[in-house]
Amino acid sequence: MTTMGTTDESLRQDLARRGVHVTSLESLYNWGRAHSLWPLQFGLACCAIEMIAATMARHDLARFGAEVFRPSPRQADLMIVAGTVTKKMAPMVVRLYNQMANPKYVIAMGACAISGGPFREGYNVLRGIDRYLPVDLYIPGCPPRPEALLHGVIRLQELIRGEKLSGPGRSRAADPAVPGEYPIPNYGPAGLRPPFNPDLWQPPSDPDAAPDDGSDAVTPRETTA
Amino acid sequence: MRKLKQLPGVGLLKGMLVTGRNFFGSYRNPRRLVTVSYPEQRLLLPESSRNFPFLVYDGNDSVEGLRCVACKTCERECPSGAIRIVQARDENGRPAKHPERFEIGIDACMGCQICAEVCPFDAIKMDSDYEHAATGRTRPMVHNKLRLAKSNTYYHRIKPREAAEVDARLEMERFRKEEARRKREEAARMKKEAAAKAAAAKPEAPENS
Amino acid sequence: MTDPDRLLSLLEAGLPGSAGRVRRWTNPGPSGQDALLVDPDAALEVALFLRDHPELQLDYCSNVTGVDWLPREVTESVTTTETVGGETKEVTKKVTRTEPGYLEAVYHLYSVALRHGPVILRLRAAGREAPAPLPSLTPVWRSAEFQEREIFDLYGISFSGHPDLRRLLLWDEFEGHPMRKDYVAPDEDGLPAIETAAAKGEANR
Amino acid sequence: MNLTRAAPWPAGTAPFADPGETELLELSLGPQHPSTHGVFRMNALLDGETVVRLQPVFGYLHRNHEQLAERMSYLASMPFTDRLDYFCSLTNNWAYALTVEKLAGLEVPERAEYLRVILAELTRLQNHTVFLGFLLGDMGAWGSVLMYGFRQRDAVLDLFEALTGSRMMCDYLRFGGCRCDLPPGWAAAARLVVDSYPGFLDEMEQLLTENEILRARTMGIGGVEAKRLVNAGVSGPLLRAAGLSHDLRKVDRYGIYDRFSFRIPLGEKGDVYDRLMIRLLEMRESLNILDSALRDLPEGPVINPQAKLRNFRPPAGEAYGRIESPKGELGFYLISDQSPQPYRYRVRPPSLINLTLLEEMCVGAKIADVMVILGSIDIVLGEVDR
Repeated sequence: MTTMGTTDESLRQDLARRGVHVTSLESLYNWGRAHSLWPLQFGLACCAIEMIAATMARHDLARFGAEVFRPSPRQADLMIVAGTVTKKMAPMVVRLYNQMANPKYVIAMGACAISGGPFREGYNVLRGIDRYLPVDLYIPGCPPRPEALLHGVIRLQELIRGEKLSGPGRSRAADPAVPGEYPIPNYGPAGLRPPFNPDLWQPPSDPDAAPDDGSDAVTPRETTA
Repeated sequence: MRKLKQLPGVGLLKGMLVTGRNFFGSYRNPRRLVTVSYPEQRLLLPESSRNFPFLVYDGNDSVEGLRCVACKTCERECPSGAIRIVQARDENGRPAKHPERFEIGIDACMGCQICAEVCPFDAIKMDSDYEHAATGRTRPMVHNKLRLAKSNTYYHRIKPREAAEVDARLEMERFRKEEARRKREEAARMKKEAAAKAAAAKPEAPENS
Repeated sequence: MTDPDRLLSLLEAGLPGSAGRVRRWTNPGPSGQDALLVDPDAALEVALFLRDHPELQLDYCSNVTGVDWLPREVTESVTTTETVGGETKEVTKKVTRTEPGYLEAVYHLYSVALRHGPVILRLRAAGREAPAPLPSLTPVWRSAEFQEREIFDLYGISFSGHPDLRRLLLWDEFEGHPMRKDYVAPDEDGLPAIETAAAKGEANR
Repeated sequence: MNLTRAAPWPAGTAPFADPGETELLELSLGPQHPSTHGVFRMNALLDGETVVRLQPVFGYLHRNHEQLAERMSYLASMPFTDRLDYFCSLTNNWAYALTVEKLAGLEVPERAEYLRVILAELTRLQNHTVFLGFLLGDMGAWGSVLMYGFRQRDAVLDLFEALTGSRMMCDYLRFGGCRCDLPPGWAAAARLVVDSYPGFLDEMEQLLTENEILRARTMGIGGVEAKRLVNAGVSGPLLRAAGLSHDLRKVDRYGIYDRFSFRIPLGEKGDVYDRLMIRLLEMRESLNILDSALRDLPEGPVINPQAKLRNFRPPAGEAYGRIESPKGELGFYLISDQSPQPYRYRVRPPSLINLTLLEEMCVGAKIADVMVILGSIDIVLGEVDR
């Protein structure tokens, strides 16, 4: 089994067609994890309602094995930060993350969780949960449709299936150098102290710079002439 | 309603009946069979459905054909401050009527469609595409000009009724403008002719005197 | 029934001496919602009177809110008589003076029993300095309890007689009153990260 | 042998200390708790399981809505009102539009008034529908009722999306009317939804009203007499459950509500059971209103042609407007100084003020009932903290 990582892909597919399924321990493990994501039952604002809608009959998150919403962080392995994280709430969110067992994943759902969204100019709104927590997936939208959350969960499952458990580039949970807990910010006289976790996030050096200088490489100019 | 005149437990049974009807009904009754298996099946979104804005371009070139003239109305009116426009300048340094940079941060956009509502040129419209989940925050969450530009054909495909209205309106405007230009030219020509006639009738022009 | 003039005459009849302490405030806009400007010392008395008067029965305090009025420059023309060289004439001058700012609490009252309203009370604090005191109307209308706490939190009006005056929305360590017009939230991104729990080597849980 | 009462412990062998010597227990519920409906927190002081004191703690979703609104144009605040009570964006829109129209003296065309009534009543329907689900979830029936509610709610949200473009954040009303006219076929689709609702309500009533467990959990819990509710500013279904006929649709007759005939359901005791029933009955009345509004919907423009979209500057002055939102009395207070931004923008949140008497409702009840009482108040944190 340990050599399966080096088995070439075409041979594996060929065998699968003949009814012989060969897999590595790693991908079997990841396959199991990806299809039994237990999210933390934890909603902050508007996006939480769309998150609930995604678990309901029409969209049925259970089809992806992610319907077991656990009220206790100890039993959860996916935190969907759904809604505005205020400065008053942020320490609790970090504490909940710390209490979750490894391996754990964070989805920032909605504009507010990603960047503070439309409320980011305010005195009590955290400009993105990625200042304190390592976010695995961002789902923009205000709020994202339930399908967008499903799309995000599918993306996350792909990410988990592609994770390595050993060697360089291994997943965060398997890397002993990566902490499983992050410091909890404190209430200060005008906001949180520290305002961000410098290990996870740094303020952009030039906020006015074009965020996307190599943009042409991403989307080519369309000409059909 | 507050006093029950029945055996205890009957109310519970009635409730169970409802649950049972829902349970078994969800196998055959189309009213209770509502699940849409998302990646394979998709809900048919109504035409007005909106998520994030995009820029419309006419013709074949996604840069030259942009309807946007960089008037910055949407940038000023955007409630979440998600739009950033830098106006282009021509070779003489004068402001040109197209955007040099047009960026919409979809990490802050709340899809309220006010930009589309206030745009005087029908250049910015709302897309209904919602699959934007990404692992990064800076690059995938800021849509630049090239990513925002979508053809009028695309607009017609997602919103046929609205796009047809917009096209008719733009055509009308173009026609009116053309008409006005023609009239102006006509008037100028008439004036010129009248002046020429007057000059012919009065050969002793002032410069001679 | 809620015409301010009628209210004023009822007040004068029921509470002698209130004429000088309750004045009419005219709304310049088209909504026609005029208010009563109540002297803070008389506020509790007036509120009780309005609530219990059988003809008014303003038993429902719908909305309580604070307003921050910044100091503003007022330019007005003043006409004075001056004597210049034995000749008396009228001189009109433009005078600019600074009106001091103040904090205001606004109460919107309705009557559920008689179905009329709104009657609007405005209470003005003396200035904008930190403990801007005003009497609390929570003993009269319990609905003011959270709303006065919110005003205390966001505007810094301290309501005397409030049963539980604490910050409502922000945490206790917060300094300043962010709904004031001159509040500027410090830009935190430029700050160096100091006093992190990580720096002290403890991850509290 | 009497099974319901255990025989007393023999003297000197009681395993627990004397009940008189129990210690009071402080318990913090929330801000992360499955039944606090968001990030709400309560600090409870318990004597055994009985609540002695209970203090709500707010602010975990304080998003500076009012401050942001004072820094942006009147129009730009409209999408932010969607996010106050995120179940009822259209009634929030209406309350705000109504106040600005008072402030600026704008008239609304008749068709727009009808559309507003239709949308507000649909909003009330879907709000009360999910309310049932969440309240039952608080009682432990997590799942089925909520799922039935969301299934029915999706039908209404599809209507909202077809008209306004978004399921939850509609941003549809404009000062002086509505943003756009109905798309083709919308009225027929709405008629279908309205016609399917009584069947759903029948089912819900069969499921809930006679259920013995539900009755045991809800009857006689959380009741406060109407007079004190009025003094505490409580409004909406809570007030009507206590037997007081106070509905702004009848009291203020804003919009065109005087054209519709509907009844106001009233409760007897104001306990959780009454609050639940009031919502069920209110949905029936909303259906009546919808029925006649869809029938009488006139033709015409949907927005006042004098209304300006950009550079909107109302004359100096102030206005307070309120409507009967599904949660209670939703008010807006605006002061204009003729600039494009409001000088003061205030939301009178029914969810926050309805919580004023939460402690009185809960003291003496068991800790498990606190969640039920809180659920029956029907709060949304976006509106409580703003």
